[in-house]
Amino acid sequence: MDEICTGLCRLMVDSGAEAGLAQFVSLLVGVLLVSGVPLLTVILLIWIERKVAARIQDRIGPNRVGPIGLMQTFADLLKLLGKEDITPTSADRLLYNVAPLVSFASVVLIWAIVPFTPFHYGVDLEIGALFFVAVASFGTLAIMVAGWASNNKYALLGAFRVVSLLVSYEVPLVFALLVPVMLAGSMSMLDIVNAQSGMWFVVLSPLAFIIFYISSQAETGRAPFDLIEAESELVAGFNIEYSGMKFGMFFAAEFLHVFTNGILMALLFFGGWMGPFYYESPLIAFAWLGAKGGVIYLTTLWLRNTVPRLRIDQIMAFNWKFLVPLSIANIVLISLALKLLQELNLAPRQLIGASIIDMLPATIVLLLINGALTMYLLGILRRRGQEARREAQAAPAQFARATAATAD
Amino acid sequence: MELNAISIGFVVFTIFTLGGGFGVVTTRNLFQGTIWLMVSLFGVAGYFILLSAPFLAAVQILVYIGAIAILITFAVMLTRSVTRVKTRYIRLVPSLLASLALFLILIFGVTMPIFGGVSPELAPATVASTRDLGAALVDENGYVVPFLLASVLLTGAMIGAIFIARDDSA
Amino acid sequence: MVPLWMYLAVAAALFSLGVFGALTRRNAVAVLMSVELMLNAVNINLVAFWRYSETSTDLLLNGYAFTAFVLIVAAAEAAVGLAIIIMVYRNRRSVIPEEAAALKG
Amino acid sequence: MNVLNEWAFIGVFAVMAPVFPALPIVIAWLFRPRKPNVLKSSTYECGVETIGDTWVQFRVQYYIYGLIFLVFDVEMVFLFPWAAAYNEMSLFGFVAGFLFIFLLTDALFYAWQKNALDWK
Repeated sequence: MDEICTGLCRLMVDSGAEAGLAQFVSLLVGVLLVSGVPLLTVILLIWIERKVAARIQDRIGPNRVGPIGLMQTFADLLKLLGKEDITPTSADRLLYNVAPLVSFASVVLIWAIVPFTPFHYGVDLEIGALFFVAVASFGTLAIMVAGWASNNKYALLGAFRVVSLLVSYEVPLVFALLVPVMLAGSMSMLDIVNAQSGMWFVVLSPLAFIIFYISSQAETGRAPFDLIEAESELVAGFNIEYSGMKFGMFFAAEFLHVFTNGILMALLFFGGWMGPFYYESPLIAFAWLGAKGGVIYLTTLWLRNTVPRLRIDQIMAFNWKFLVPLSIANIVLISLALKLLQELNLAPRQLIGASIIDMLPATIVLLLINGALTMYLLGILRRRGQEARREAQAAPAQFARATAATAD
Repeated sequence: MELNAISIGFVVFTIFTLGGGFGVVTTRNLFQGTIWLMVSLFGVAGYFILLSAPFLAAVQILVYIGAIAILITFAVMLTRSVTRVKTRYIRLVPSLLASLALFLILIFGVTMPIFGGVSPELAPATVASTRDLGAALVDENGYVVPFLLASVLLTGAMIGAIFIARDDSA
Repeated sequence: MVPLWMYLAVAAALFSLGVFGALTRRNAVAVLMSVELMLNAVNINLVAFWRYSETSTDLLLNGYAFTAFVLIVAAAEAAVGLAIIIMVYRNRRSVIPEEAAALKG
Repeated sequence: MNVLNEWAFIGVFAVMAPVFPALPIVIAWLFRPRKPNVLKSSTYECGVETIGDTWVQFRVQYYIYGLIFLVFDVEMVFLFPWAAAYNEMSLFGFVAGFLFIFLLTDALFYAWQKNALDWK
């Protein structure tokens, strides 16, 4: 439990409050403190996202409201408040209104298990790593519900495509997540971060990180996987019938989800708050986590704004025929190698508290394995690319027709 | 039953579970039925937490809300009734009587201590962790045979379902 | 603490609801959902008995592991069941179990 | 009790989480203009009148992807405890886990062979 929380709890009981009430109030305060972080950052995130996108596209971005456009989000919020909220007559009213709430809540709820510093966190669940995958599945269902409740063909079609995309990319995501859980021997987020005191997991298994990175980019529906907003094909996807603040909530949930994924990747693969002098002060630890998460977040924005959209058949083929087999091979190889090293006493059996020297042989072996797997994969991709190019040159007309046929 | 977090949780999850279940068997619209089913199963996940099995709760959410709900939705959309099913129920009265009788028998068995008695109110203080479950699953004295059989079952189910559902004509 | 019989009572009610739905609903998908309700009623019982039995302190994980296996069976059942429903629908344009009686003697 | 205390936090969080997005929506509901008309609240289809039901026929492929996902999702039920117990596991248990993954990979390869993974 949060430090402040137990303090407040005791204070209230001492001053004569009922124990149950004091407990509840302190829980509520803890929740507000923890959820305050994502809720405040999301306002900033919208500005950052627009500014970065603008810079990449050689524009200036919002610069009118407030200094360097910082107040733009508030202005947008005010504008959204005055927007008429249109509910189509044929919509299922209850589900239509609940869907944006669930969508946003499913992202905020992930922050309950994010440890900000070694001592400041909401809760440290024993099943932490599984918790955020489970919570994210509410978001998927919310999209399905939104698409269906709108009672619009395009919304339903968009929801179907998005949901099948989301569930497909959840498979490699969870397989990649197994690697940190396996290395740390625990699903608790605190244990996973502490187990990286010797070596960050991104060094032990860069492939798992890359798989996780790609799949979480898909989970948030960002380019090259932006079927959620395939404007040219599906009008606007599952949220076509939404307007005003409800639409804004879907939007904010997406922005927040991207940043949340950055923080999760920092925790799972980049040692969370670990960094020089993190033990000196919780503020420094918090700053390290924020900096790592922020850098990963910026790279996802960079990716989003530079790559084109893929077709749905390409997205699905890439997932099922490349990413899933790769993630399975990765976990099999890593678990095999680490077990062998542990049997030979070359790797510690408990990574929490292991020093960098303990980890050195394991690091070298695992890195070599990852490198070999990567080279092998690059070889396959190169060969496939050559084949595709040769085919295209041999029969351009036929190729064009085949491509058009597979395009949805 | 005094008022504390557990009893409040129990009441809330009971409303979810039974209300959702009631929704499943009464609603005419299958998509809404799916949502009701998920409400009900969410309540069951809540029970698992109250019973100190958070891992099962997470898995319940992951498997049911994350996967089976999606699958049922897809199936509902794929099997749109051409001729609208007019009657929602068949054999309504006998089924109602049968399930009521079943319920009464079960309640009688649960509350009356004739089948060995259901007195335990004590609950063990320590509960096994997920790690213990993982160790027991692959232990030769534990559940290694059902563990591998589960894998075979899943493989069979996947192959069978793909074989059935695949549309060769397209 | 909530006594054991309350959990069992809820499970009994959920099971009876599932039985009612499985017997009366005409749509095969609805029947399948009712069966899922019944399976979950069983799961509540398994976990409740596990939690309230005194053997759960030493690593006897029967209730815990059984529940996990029931979940797997439920998932396999849903996958194959829905596939069959889809196939029957494709061939006969019907989702009513009584109308798919080709194998009836 | 400690475990339940943690979950009480999650419970309060879960109750509060939908409140955060609900607040601005409710505030907007207080201030927004209300001028509905038939055209505005009809189904949006780029100005074309909607024909027929929303329940158009969908591809089976959606179901097949959902199916494969379900199987892998359930596999996680067992692989997460396996991974959590990895460090103190015997070689036997380790091999059992391998066999488990191998069997499911089989199913994936079957689907691949049957072209069930292609978007068609």
